[in-house]
Amino acid sequence: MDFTFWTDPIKVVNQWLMFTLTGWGLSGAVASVIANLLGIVLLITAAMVLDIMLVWVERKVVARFQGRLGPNRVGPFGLFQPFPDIIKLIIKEDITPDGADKVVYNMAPIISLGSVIFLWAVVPLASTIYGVDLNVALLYLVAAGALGTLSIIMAGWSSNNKYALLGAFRQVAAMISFEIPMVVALLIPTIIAGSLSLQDITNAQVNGVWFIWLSPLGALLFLVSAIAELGRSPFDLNEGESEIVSGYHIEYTGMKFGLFYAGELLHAFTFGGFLAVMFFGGWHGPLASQYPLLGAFYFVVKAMIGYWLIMWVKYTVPRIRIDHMLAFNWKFLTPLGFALLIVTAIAHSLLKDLGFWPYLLGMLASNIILGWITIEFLRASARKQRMSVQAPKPVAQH
Amino acid sequence: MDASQVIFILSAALIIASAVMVVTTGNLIHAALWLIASLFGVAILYAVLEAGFLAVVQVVVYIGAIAIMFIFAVMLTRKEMRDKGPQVNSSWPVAAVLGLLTFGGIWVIFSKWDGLGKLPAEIAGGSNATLNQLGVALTSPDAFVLPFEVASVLLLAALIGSVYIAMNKK
Amino acid sequence: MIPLSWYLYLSALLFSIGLFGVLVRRNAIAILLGVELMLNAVNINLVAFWRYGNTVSMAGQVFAIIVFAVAAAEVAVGLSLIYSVYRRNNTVIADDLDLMKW
Amino acid sequence: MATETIIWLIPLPPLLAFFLIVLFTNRWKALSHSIAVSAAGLSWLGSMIVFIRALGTEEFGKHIFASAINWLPTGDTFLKVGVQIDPLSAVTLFFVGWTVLMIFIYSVGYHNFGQPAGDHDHPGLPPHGATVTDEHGHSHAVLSVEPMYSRFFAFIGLFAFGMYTLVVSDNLLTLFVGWEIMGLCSYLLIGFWYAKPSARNAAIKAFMTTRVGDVFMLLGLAFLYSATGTLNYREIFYNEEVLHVLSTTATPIFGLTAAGLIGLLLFIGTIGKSAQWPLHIWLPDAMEGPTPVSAMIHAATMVSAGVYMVIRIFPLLSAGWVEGGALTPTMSFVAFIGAFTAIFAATIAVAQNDIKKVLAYSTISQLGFMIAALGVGAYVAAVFHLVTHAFFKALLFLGSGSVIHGMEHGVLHTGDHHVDPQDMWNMGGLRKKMPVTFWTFLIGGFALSGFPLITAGFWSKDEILADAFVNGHWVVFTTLAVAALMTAFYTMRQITLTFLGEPRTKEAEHASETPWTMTLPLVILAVFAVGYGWVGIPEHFPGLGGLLPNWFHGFVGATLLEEPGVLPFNWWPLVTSLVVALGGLGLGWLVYKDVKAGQRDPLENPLGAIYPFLKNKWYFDEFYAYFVVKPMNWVCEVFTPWMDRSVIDGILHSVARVALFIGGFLRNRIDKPIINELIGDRTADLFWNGQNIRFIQTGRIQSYLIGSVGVLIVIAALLYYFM
Repeated sequence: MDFTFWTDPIKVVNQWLMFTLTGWGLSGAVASVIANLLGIVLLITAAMVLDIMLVWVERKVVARFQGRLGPNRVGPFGLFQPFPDIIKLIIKEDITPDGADKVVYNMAPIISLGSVIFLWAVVPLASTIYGVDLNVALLYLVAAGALGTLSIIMAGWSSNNKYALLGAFRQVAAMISFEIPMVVALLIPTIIAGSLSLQDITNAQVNGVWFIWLSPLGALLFLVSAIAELGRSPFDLNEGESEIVSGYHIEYTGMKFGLFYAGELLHAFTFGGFLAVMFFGGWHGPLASQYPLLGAFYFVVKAMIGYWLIMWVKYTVPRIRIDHMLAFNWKFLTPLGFALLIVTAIAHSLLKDLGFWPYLLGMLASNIILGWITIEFLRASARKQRMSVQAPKPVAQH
Repeated sequence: MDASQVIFILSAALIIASAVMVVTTGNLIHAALWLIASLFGVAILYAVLEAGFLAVVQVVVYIGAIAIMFIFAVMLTRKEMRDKGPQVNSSWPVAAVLGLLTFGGIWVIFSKWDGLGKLPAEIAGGSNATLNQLGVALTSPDAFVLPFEVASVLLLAALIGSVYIAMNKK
Repeated sequence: MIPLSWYLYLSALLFSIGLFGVLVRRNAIAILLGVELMLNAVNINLVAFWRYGNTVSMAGQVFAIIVFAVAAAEVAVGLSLIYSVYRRNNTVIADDLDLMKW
Repeated sequence: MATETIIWLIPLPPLLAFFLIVLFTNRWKALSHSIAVSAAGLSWLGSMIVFIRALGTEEFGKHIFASAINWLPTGDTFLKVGVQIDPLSAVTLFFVGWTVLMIFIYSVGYHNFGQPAGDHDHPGLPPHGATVTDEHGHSHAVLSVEPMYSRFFAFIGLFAFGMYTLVVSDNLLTLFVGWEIMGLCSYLLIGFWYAKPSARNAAIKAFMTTRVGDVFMLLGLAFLYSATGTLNYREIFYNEEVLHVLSTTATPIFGLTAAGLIGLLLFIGTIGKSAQWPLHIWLPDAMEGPTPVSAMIHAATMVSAGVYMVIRIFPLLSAGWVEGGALTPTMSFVAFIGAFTAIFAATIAVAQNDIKKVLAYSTISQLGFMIAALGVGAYVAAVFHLVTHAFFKALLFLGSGSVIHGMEHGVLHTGDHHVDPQDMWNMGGLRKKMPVTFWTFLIGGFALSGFPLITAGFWSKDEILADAFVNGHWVVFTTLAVAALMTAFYTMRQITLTFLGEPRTKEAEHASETPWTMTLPLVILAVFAVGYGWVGIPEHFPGLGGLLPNWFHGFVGATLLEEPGVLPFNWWPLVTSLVVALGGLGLGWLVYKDVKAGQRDPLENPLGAIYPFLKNKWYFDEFYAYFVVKPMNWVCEVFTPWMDRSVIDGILHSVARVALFIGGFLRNRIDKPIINELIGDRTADLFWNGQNIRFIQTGRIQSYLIGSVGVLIVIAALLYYFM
């Protein structure tokens, strides 16, 4: 038996498919189009299956955080719980509000999930398993995020509900704002690897060192802005239950709501994956280069850890106020991001020719120094705030 | 007819149809959404033209920023969510004639030009080389660094100016 | 292979449609939408000429990027102008903003 | 660092200092002046490094330091911007670096840093002094610190940036940029005490007057660019082909060649900037600014920039001229302007009472020397005099500032604010009160007069005279010799009145020496005022010639394509300079040695009617007021209404009459009998027409747009059809 199948199934299947299709008398171009289409279907299917399992993961993890057991009735460890959930969503009544803008209302959830699925086109699951190696992949990531923004505003507007509109406004304002530190954070691996392509970034880490060691601050920046971009707690103002009920998907029921929900979970997982690709070596791991399937496994594990980090934050930190959130972005994250970008660019261009260790230590040191300065700065401003709060208040003279 | 031609015709149809909807539809939010569809078609054309960077930037800038701003502006400048009354002014027949004349004029001028049937040549080095060249061109003093810097100053000025104009001066 | 003329005719058509929109729409925001269409028509032309001309010199793409920047600036300033007009006059209908009449 | 990199960096520190001070530190005086002085120090350091490296380069005239980058894309080519140090700019950089640094340091003391804030001081007025109470309870009036201290340093920082840019640039366009930055700074600095009306007027006058020159200069630049396609020094002035083409192309104006016309236009810029007759009027008024400004702008750097530029374009002026041959028309013009200015300003200086005004006119006169030298082709002599003059004139100005400062101290002591601390008749005997100032001023004054053998001024002035003599330019030679005589005379008059004799007022008795920040620059500049002359002693000079090699001639001469030849020695000019220098000095001392308080100028009687003529500056201000300003006002006030009422209204009226006639004709012959019969009431018709036509002005943007697009299409169609 040929062992290659187990190390690199995609390649083998692709070769077999091409061979078969051309054997049927199709031209090479048509055959490759069909093979690519099949690949896309396969990728989306895999992502959606993963998505289903994420429902279980999410429910289980949140339960453990809250000291509960979580789903445990259907299947071992409640593993089959998502399926009843899905069935429930599908058979629920599908309500479209009276004043809703029908077409837009129905398109919004599709675009929402679509914008997440688009992201999977560039995710490098392994050295040979990926949708496409785009040379502007990081920019593509931002572009797909823009589609997500669009879906939210479409949903919020078309629902003809003031809570939905308010929630959409909040979410869009947050997403547009946090896009800036996120793009800056994305530029840091770009500078270090010298490429916008995710495959190149991964390869740079395979041949060198994981970028988390070169730019821990960049990773942190990316994590924070990704959480805000996802609209997850502590930045989940779009669905602040106490004030605007449920945000932009307040009017959605049944599977339309399900699409939003699935999109959100998959989005979080995908950002965990991007965190892994850009700072934790992607599919890099022992033997991963020889056995791409193993690389895919490493990738999923790393992405899971990233996803778990995001969940950890979500279920630990309370929601913050919208003005605080925007101030946090504009007055802290964005300046920090630009400072980090400048420092990284300078340090990289100064140190890159000095060899491995000076480069690694220099980059790390520059990050630590910047982080230290930031903390000192924060401490000073916090002290100032405390002083002004504690200062004796002027007493009214009669 | 090869694959690229099919893609071109499909996206051109999308662009034109959406553009017509942009200028005719009564609902402004729809107009903005149609604009997005039209610009998305333009992005596809960029990809066909092997300007991948521009395609992605088109999506980021137009759909991610400009269109969203349009939708915001529409929502901010409205007491009710829908417009009433005619969406076009009374001189639309004149304007239509002018639009047709413009198109016709450009058509006539183009049709006299002999470079029309030109076919694209292979790009040396592929899209990666193009991207590198673009980066170098934008930042090299021998090329376009000055326009690039001027554009950044323009954006800064626009940022400050628009904040100032839109600010609610009590 | 697509001949250059396709792009040129497409951009001419798009430009004319945008022009029509600018000339006839009553809502000031819709006028700006038309302007965006015209700018994109120009951009198609620029990129097409880049692709069919000298691909080593990046002038076409660079110009397109400058147009992006100009479009972004134009929308930002234009919309804030419209918004401030709206606050003052309570309307965004271009025909109602005719203080310069007679 | 590579020399080219250093050259690029030289102008930057002062600019940075300007922005730092303006944006961040203008509230902290000490910080501001530290930034400014260290910026000047950095530029000085860079200049010195570049200068020393230039000295160490073999055949520097051929292997200059130059570097350029692309700046503006102009179609397929680029407008380049670059820096270049050739021998000429190297020596300029040397003196600019020194004088600028000295003036920066001096300003710290001049603006009374460390003194308390004044009692009634306002921003925009000179400090009036403060009252302090010592431990015994006595209150003293002391000098107070300038209220806009930081602003001053910001301005002079920007000024220094302009000057360094001008010196290091390798083309006339960036030179012009630096030139205009300095023009702006000079405006700002002359009007520094903007609450004084006289300062405001002086600032405006300086700005407007130099503008006249600048417009012509810009025309010259445009002409040059269109003729050669470049503004780079090397490509024009070091390029035989270009020069030859320019010198043989005829222009329709005055029969000048292209080179001559361009040179003339550019030279008019210099007339404005370097305050040559007839655009000299702004410089004496510019003394309204603080004294370091007078020193910097009006002696050491800015007015030197004008001369520097005309030295730069010397190959253009002299294109078609062979050494020793007849002068080109442009050169004759230059020589005439220079020589006339030299003597004209010297005569005025003789009758001035204000210590700074004397120096101002002396500056104009000395600049005239340089211009005249260039006019007769004495290239190296002009550069030499430019450098030495910058040193000793900066020294003199700073010295006069120190005197004024000391006198202000006396004024504060007596409390009599009607005594003008700048009037030399109020001084006298200051040598004992202010020894450092006295000795340095004496050195500077002797250098200005050309005191033989020791001082730098002697060597440079002598070289100019010798050049004019040997090449047979008699008129220029005689004029300059007389001017030099007067120079020595008024210098000695100034020294005698200020420092010698007995104090003529109580204020002068109580004057005191100024702080070290002011005297240190004086001492350093005094060293140069003496020593710099020794680098340019002619080889054939009896006795001294050859002891020190004439380094200057060889070094600077290499800037030109053909090095100017070495002059043969001639006794006549030497004797002349000896006679005029010593004679002038002696005469000045004799006339003024025992002037008493309240006495009138001893020259008043012998000169008779000429004295007020000189004292009032040949009535030039009045002349301009009468013949330029007044006609302008007259045009505006009288001519315009007249024009309006008689000519334009007349035309209108006649048109109206014709129209009336036609109208009457139409009405009576056509309208009434024919149209009215057919249509009916006229006014109602007109009203109806108006009602129906006014719709075209809708006030709606889109209607106008439709109109524009329609017209555009029509025009495009016509163009397409016909072309």
